[in-house]
Amino acid sequence: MNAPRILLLPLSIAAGAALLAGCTAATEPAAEPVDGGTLVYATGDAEPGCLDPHVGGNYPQGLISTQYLESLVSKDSDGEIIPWLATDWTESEDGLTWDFTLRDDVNFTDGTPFDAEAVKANIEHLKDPDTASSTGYLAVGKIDGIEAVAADQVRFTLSAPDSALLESFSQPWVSIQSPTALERDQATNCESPVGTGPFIVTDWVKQQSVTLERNEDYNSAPADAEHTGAARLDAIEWRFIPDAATRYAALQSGDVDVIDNAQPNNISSAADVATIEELDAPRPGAANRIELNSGKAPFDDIRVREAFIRSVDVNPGIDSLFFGTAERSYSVLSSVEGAGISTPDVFTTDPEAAKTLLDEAGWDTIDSDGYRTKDGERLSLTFPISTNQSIPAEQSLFEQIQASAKDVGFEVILQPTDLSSWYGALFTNEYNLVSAPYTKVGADVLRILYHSDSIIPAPSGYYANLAQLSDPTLDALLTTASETSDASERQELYAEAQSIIVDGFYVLPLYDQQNHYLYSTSVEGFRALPPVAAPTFYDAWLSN
Amino acid sequence: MTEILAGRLSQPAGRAPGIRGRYGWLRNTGVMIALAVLALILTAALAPQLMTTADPDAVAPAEAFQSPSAAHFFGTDESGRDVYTRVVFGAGNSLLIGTAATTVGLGLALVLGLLGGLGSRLGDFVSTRIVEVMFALPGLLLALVFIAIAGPGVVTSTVAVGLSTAPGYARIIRSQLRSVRNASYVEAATVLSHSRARIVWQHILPGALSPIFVLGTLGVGQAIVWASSLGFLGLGVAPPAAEWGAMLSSGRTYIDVAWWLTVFPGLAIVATAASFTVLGRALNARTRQEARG
Amino acid sequence: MTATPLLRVSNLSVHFDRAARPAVDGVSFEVAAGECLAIVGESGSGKSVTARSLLGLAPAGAHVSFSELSLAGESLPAPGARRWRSIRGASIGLVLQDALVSLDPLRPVGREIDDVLRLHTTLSQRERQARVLELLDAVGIPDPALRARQRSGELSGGLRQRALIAAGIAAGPALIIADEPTTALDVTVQARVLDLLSSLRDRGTAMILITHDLAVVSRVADRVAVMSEGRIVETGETNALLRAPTALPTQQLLAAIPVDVPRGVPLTLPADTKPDLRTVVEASPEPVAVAAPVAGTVSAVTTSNHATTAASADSAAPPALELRSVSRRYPTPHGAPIQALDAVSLSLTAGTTLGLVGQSGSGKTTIARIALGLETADSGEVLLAGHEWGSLSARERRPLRPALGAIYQDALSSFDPRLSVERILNDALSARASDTRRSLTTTAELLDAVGLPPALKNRRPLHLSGGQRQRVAIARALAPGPQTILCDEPVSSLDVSTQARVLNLLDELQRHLHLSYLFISHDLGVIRHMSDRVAVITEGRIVETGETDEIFTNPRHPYTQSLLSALPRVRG
Amino acid sequence: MTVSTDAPAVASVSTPATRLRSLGWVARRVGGGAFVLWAVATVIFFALRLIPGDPVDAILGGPGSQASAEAVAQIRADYGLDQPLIVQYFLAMGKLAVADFGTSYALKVAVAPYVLTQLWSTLVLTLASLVVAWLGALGLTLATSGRGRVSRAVGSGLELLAAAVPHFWLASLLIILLSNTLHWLPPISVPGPLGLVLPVLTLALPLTGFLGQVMRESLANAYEQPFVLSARARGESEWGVRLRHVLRHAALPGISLSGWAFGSLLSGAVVVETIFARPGLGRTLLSAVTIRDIPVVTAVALLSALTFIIVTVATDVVDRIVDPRVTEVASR
Repeated sequence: MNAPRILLLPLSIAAGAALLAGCTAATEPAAEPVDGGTLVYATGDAEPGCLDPHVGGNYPQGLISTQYLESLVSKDSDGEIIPWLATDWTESEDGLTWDFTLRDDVNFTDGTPFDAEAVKANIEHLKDPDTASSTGYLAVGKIDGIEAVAADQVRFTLSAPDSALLESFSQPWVSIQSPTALERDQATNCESPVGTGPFIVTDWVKQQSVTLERNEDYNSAPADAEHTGAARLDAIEWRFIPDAATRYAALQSGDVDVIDNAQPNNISSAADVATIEELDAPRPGAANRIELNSGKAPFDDIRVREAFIRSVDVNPGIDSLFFGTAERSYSVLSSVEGAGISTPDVFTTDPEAAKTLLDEAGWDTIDSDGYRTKDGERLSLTFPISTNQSIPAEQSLFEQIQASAKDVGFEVILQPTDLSSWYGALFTNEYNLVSAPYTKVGADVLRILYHSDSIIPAPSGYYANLAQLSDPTLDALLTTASETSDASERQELYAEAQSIIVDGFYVLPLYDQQNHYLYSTSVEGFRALPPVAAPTFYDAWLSN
Repeated sequence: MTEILAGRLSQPAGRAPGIRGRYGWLRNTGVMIALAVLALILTAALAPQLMTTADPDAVAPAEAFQSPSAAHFFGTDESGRDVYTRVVFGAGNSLLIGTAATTVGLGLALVLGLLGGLGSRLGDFVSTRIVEVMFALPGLLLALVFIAIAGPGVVTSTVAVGLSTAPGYARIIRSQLRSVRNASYVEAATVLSHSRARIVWQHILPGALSPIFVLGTLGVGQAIVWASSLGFLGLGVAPPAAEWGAMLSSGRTYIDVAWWLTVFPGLAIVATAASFTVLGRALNARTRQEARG
Repeated sequence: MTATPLLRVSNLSVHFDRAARPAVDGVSFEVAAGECLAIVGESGSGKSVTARSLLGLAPAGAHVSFSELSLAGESLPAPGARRWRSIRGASIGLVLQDALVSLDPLRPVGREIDDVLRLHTTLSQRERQARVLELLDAVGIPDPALRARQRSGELSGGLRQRALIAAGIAAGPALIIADEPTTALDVTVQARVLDLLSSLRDRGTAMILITHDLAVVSRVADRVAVMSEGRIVETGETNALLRAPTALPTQQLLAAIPVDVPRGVPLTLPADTKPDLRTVVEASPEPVAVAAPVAGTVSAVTTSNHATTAASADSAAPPALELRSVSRRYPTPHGAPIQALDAVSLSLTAGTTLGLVGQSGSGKTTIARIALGLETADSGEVLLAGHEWGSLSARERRPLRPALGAIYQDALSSFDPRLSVERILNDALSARASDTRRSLTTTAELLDAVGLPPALKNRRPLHLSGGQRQRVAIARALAPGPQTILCDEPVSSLDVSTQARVLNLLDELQRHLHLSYLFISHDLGVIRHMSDRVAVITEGRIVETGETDEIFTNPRHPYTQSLLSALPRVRG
Repeated sequence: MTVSTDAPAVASVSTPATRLRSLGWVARRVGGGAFVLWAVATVIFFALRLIPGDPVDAILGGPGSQASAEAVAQIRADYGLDQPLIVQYFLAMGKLAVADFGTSYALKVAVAPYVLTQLWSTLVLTLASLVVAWLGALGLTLATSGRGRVSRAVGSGLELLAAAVPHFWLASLLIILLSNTLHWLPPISVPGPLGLVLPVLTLALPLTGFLGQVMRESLANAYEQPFVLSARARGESEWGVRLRHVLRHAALPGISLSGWAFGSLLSGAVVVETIFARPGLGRTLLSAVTIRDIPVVTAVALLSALTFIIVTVATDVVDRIVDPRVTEVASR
C-alpha cells in the first residue's frame, strides 16, 4: 500500500493546494525551497501543562505534539485515511481484530527503534490510570488486547467493532512515543516527550516558548508530505502569546512568522497586508453550536426549544462579527466531516412563530420587563460562557442572541466565567444554554456528544452530552454506526441520527470550529495536517 | 492607589498658605474642569435619558463597526450598538462599581482602622496584623481568588476591588486616628475634664475621619480603573450591561478596525478617574488648610 | 565708624503682588566694615524681607526697587541675575534662625559648609575638608571631625547654630547678615553665640543683625535701625537710641521687655499714653551694666506692688498645687532609661504665681504633664488644693479637673481645628463644675474677660492672630472656673509687644479671680516679671527655690548664677 | 502638649546599644514576616478550598478531564485529597514550613523551582518598572517644577492622566504607536533589553503618574524650607539646589511608598505579562487560579508576600539611609 501512495503523492498535493487556494489564493510559482532558519510560531491556545498528549489530551497539546510525535495513520485533505507509521492494516470480518503492519525503518529520536512493542507500550500507557489520559483513553477505549505479532506486526483485539478506530489512531492524542522515554517519570516525559517526528523538543521555558530542533535522521513523513528526509527548518520557536491583539501585532512587526487563533478582524485587516497570508483549516468533529439543555425546564419542552431557535437570527451577526471569515453552519458536524448534513430549513428565524409556540407551551404572560412568564416564573435561560474558549466575536454573537431572544420574551443570562467555573456550572446542571467545542476526528463524535451514555458523568463530573439528549432510537443508531465498517451504510445511519438531533431542536449550529492561521509570506510550504487541522512545519521553509 | 495620593493626609500641613498663591491658577482651572466632567458623568449616571434617546442594548448587526458620524457620535460597536449611548449608560454602572467598591473598602478599613486606632493594644495588634497580611497579598490575587470563589459579576468585582483597596485605607485611618489621638487638642480636652467617650466622639472621630470623604473621592476613580482591569481578564460585569471597563476591554479586540471602540470608553475612564483625583486632592488641600494654617 | 561704608542701601522698596502696602518702603542705611548694624522690629515689620533683598533672594512675587544697592563700591546685580551666585556666600554670608531647618536635615553639616568652599574657592577636596574642620573649630564646635559627619538633627541647638555660622563665614565674606540667629536658643547658648558673632565683627567683618530682641541688640550692635511697617523709624548709635528712644515703635518695643519690670507693673501702655510710658522709663533707674543693683532697686517696688496679691493669699489654705518628691523615668529602646524628673518637690501657694524656669530638656514639660494628670509619676505625690491627685485613676480625676486649667505654648494646636471660637468655649464651659462661682458663665463674658471682641466668636482659631489665639486659650482655661492655671510657656512664640499684652492680661486676671499660676518658661525675664516665687530646674532636678527677688538678686546655686549672668539685658 | 524646644538632640553613634537595637529590629522584622507568611498560607489554603471545582480535574489534565474512576481515586490518594480538611491543612503547613511547595497539579513539576523562575522574570519586570517610574517621576517633577506655570501645569496634567490609564489600554496604545506604527520595538517580550521596553513602560507609566504627584507636592514643600534659602544664600545654583537639597526631600515620600508601589506592580504584572506574552508570576497566577492548581497558587501567593515583605524592609532601610531622622524619631 505504501508504494502506490507515493506515486499518488503529486496528485494529493495538487488536491490539497487547490483546496487551500480556496481560502488563501496565494499559490505563487513555487520557488526553490531553502533549508535552514528558525520559524517562530505564536499560539493563542493555552500553554499545555504537559507536552505528552497522552496525559490529559487537549487541543493545545495536539497542536504542538504534531511537530515531534507521529501517529499510526493520517488523513489526506479529502478525508481519506492514509498510511504513516503504519503502512497497512486489515480488519477482521467481525470487526473485533485489527492487524497493523508497521514501518520497520523508523527510529525514535532517542535511538529506540519503532516497532510493535513500542505501539503496545503506547496503548498500555494510554490505558494506565497513572497516565491520567482523557482524550486518548476514550479513543482506545474499545481496545482489549494488544499483541506484538512480529517486530512490524501488531494486532489489536476489540471489545466491540469500532468503525472509528482508524480515525482515532490518526489523532495526535494517540501518537506513538518512545517506549524508553515513557519509562521515565511523568514529569520528565512531560518536559521532553520523545517521538519519531521531524522535530525534537529541546527546551521549554514555561510561559514563554518551547524550542523544537530539526530531527536530522527523520524518515517517516506522512504519505501526503511534499518532500522526504529531514525537515527544512533548523528549528521552530513555539511561543505562547495568549493575547490575540499582541499576537497579531507580533506578526505584523515580523517578530513571529505564524500565528494561530487569528481573530476575525485581524484576518480581515490582514487581507490588505501584502506580507501576511491566511490559512483556514476548520477543525474536525462537531461544529460550534449552542446546546439546548433538554434535561431541565424550560427546554424539556420541545416547543420552547423550537421557539428559542426561531427567535434568534445569527446570520447577520456572524457576517459582521466574523468579517466574512466564518460561514454559517446548519449542521451539527464540521464541514470537513463528510457525514455532515446541512439543514438550513430547520433553522429558520420566525419570531412570530416563536411567540405562538411559547403561548402554546404556557409561557403566555409577559412581565413588566418584557419577559414571558408561566406560573409566576420568568422564562429565564442561564448561559455560562467560557472566556477561555469563546473568542470575543463569539461572545458578542451571544450578546446579540441575548438581544434578539429578548424580543420574543426569553431572558438570557450570560455568565462569562473562567474555565473551571464554567465546567463547574455544567457539572451541577446550572445551565440552559451552552456552547462547548468538541474536536474529534470523524462523525463518531455524534456518539460522544448525543448518546445517552454521555449524560452519565465521568468520575471528574465531566459529561459530553450537554444537550442531555436521551433518545433510545438515537442511541441505537449511533451504536450501530460506530460498529459498522461499511462507509455508505454508516453515512446513512449518521444522517438519520443527525435528523433526530436537529429536528428535536437540541442544537443551534453556528459555524465550524474556527481555526485560522495567519502567516508571513516568507513562510512557504506550511499547511495544516488534516486529522485535527494542526499545523505542520515539516515541509515549511523560510524564503528570506 | 489611593494611599499614594492620600499618604500625606496624616502629615501636618506645612505650606498651605503658599499653595494658594502659587498653584491657585492651575488648581482653580483644574477643579473647575474636574467638576464639569463629574457633573456631566453624574447626569449620565442618574438620568441617561437626558443625554440620549437610544437604547444601549439595541443590537443591529447590519450597522456594526460604523465610524463616528452625525448619526452615531462615537460610532457603533461590533453588534451595531451606539457607542455614545453605551458610554452614557455605562456611566451609571461604572460609577456604581467605583463608589460601591470604595464604600466596601472604606467600610472594611473603618472597622480595621478603628480597632487599630482606638482599640486596646491587642486590638491594634490584631488589626495591624490583618492589614499586613492583606497588604502582602497582591491585590489582584485577592481579587482573582475572591472572584473564583464567588463567581464573576458586578457584585463580586465590586467586593473584590473593595477588598484589595481596604488595607491601604485601613492604614491611613489608623494613623490618622493615632495622630489625632495624640494631638494637643485632645489632651486639652482631657484637661477640661471631658470624658473619654465624649472626647472620642466629639474630637477624635470627627477629626480623624474627615479625610474619609477625601479618600473616597480619590478612591472612586482608581476603583473604576481597577475594575476595568478585571474586565480585561474576563472577570468583569456580565453582558450586555454597558460598563466602561467591559467596553474598553471588548473594544480592544477590534482596535485595528475600530479605534473608536476603545478611545471613547477609555477617555471616559481616564477623565473620570483624573477628575476624581483632582477633586480629591483639592478637597484634601482644603481639609488640611482648615486643619492647620 | 569708618569713612567708606561697605554696604550702601538707598531707598530700597519691596512690593508684593496683591499687597496693599509695600513690605519694605524706601529703606536706606549703610554698614561699614567691622560694624554691626541691628535692624529691629516686630514680625511683619519688613526686616527679614529687607535682609533677603540684600542677597537678591526676595520671596516669590516680590518686586524689589532701589536707587542704590552697592557692596564695597560696586553695584549689586538685579534680582535673578546670574552674578548673584558669585556674591552670595562669597561676599555676603547669611545666617538664618533655627538651624534645625536652616541646615539641610538630610546632609551632614560638614557637607553644607563644604558647599560654600566648593562654590567659591578653588581648593581641592582634601583642602576643603581640612578647611571645614578649621571652620568648625573656629566657631567653637568641639570634636569637629565627628560633628562634620553628623546631620543637623544630631546636633544640639547651639552647635547647629554655630555650624550655620561656620557655613556663613566659610568663604570669608565681607558682610554677614544674621537673621534672628539666637531666637530659638536657650539663654546660656544664646550668650555664647552672640559672643561668637561679636568676635567676628571685631575681626573686621561687617554685620547686619536682624532681630526683635533689644537685649540681643544691646549686647552686639554698634548701631540700631528700628523698622515698623516697612520703614525705618529710627536709627542711631545703640546706647543712645536705647537710652532715649524717640520713635513710638521703639518706645513700645522697649516698654514691652519684661526683664527688670517689677511684678505687678503693666508692661505695655496704650500707644497714645505717653505719660505712662515716661513713668515706666523713669521708674527704671539709671541703667547700668551690672544686674544686681537693678534687681535690688526693683525688688522694693515689687514687694510693695504685690502686697495686695500676696495678702489675698490665705496662708492657712493648703497649697493650690503641690509636688512631693516626684520622679519620672522614660525608657529608651534598649538603652538606659532617661531620668526626666528626680525627686522634684514644688509647692504653689494659693493665689500666687510660682515660676518654673529651666532650659530645654530640663524636665519642665514633664512636670507640666504630671501636674495636669496626663502622666503619672513613678514615685512621689501630687496634691491639688490639698487633695490627692497624682495617684487617682483617670475616672477619679475627672470631677476634680475643673479646678485646674492649662494654657499651652502652641495655642493653635491645642484647639480642635474644626471648631469655632464659640464652640471651643462652649465645649469648655460644659466642663464647668456646678458649684463654682457664677461669673464668666457665657462665651461673651469669657471673651470680654480676655479682651476679645464678641464678633470673634464665629472665627476659627486658624484665622486669629497669635495674640488672639492665646487669649482664646486663656478664656478656655478660665471657662470651667479653675482656681489654678498651669501656664506652659504661654508667651514664648509671641512677639514682644503681644507677649507683653498677654502677660498683662494674665496678671490682671490673677488679681480679679484670685488665681494661682504655675508659670513655666525658659525666659528669665518673663519669669521674673510674673512670679512670686521661682523654682529653677535643670536635668530633672530643682536646684533652687525661693522668693523671686531672692533668687534674682542672690542666686545661690551655680546653675542659677550662670543663667542670670547669661541673661541679656538692654543696656540703654 | 507640645513644647518644641524640649526636643533633645539625639546622637546616633554606633554603640552596643544601637547595635542591639538593630538586632531587635531585625528580629522583629523576621518574626513579623514569618507571621504574615503563615497567615497568607492559611488564608490561601482555605480560600482555595472554597473555590468550586475539584482539584483532581487540575491534576488530570485540566477541567473537563474525562479520566477514569481508577485514575481519580489514585490521584485522590496520591495527593492526600481524601483526608479531612484539617489534616490536609496541617500536612500542607508542615510541608510549607520546610519550604516544600509540592508538585504542580497541572505541570507535574516541582513547584518551587518553577515558580522561582517565574518570580525572577517578574522581578526583572517590576523592579525595572519601579526604577523607570522613579526616574520618570523625578525627571518630570524636577524638569517641570521650575517657576513656569505652563510647564508645571503640563507636568501635573501628564501625571494625572498617566495615573488614570488602565494598564491594558495603555499597552494597546503603546503597541500601536511604538510597535506597529513606528516599528521601534517588538510588541512581544523578546530576549534582551529591547523586549523589556514596552512591558516596563506600560507598567511604569501609571506609577510614574502617582509618584510624580506625590513628589511634586513634597518638592514644592521642600522648596519652602529655610535650608533652601540657606543654600541659595551660599551661592548655590538653581540646579544645585534641586539636585543637592530638594531632590532628596522630594524623594522621601516616594521611597516610603515604594513598598506599596511594588505591591501594585505585582498586580499590574498579571495584565502586562498576559499582553506582552512575558513569562512571570502574574501569568502563572492567572492560569493557576483558572485551573485550580492549588500548589502553584499557594507558592505564588507566598512568594509574592515574601517579596513584598523584603521590598518593604528594603524601602525602610533606604528610607533610613536617606533620612536618618526616621531612626531618631523611631527611638524617641
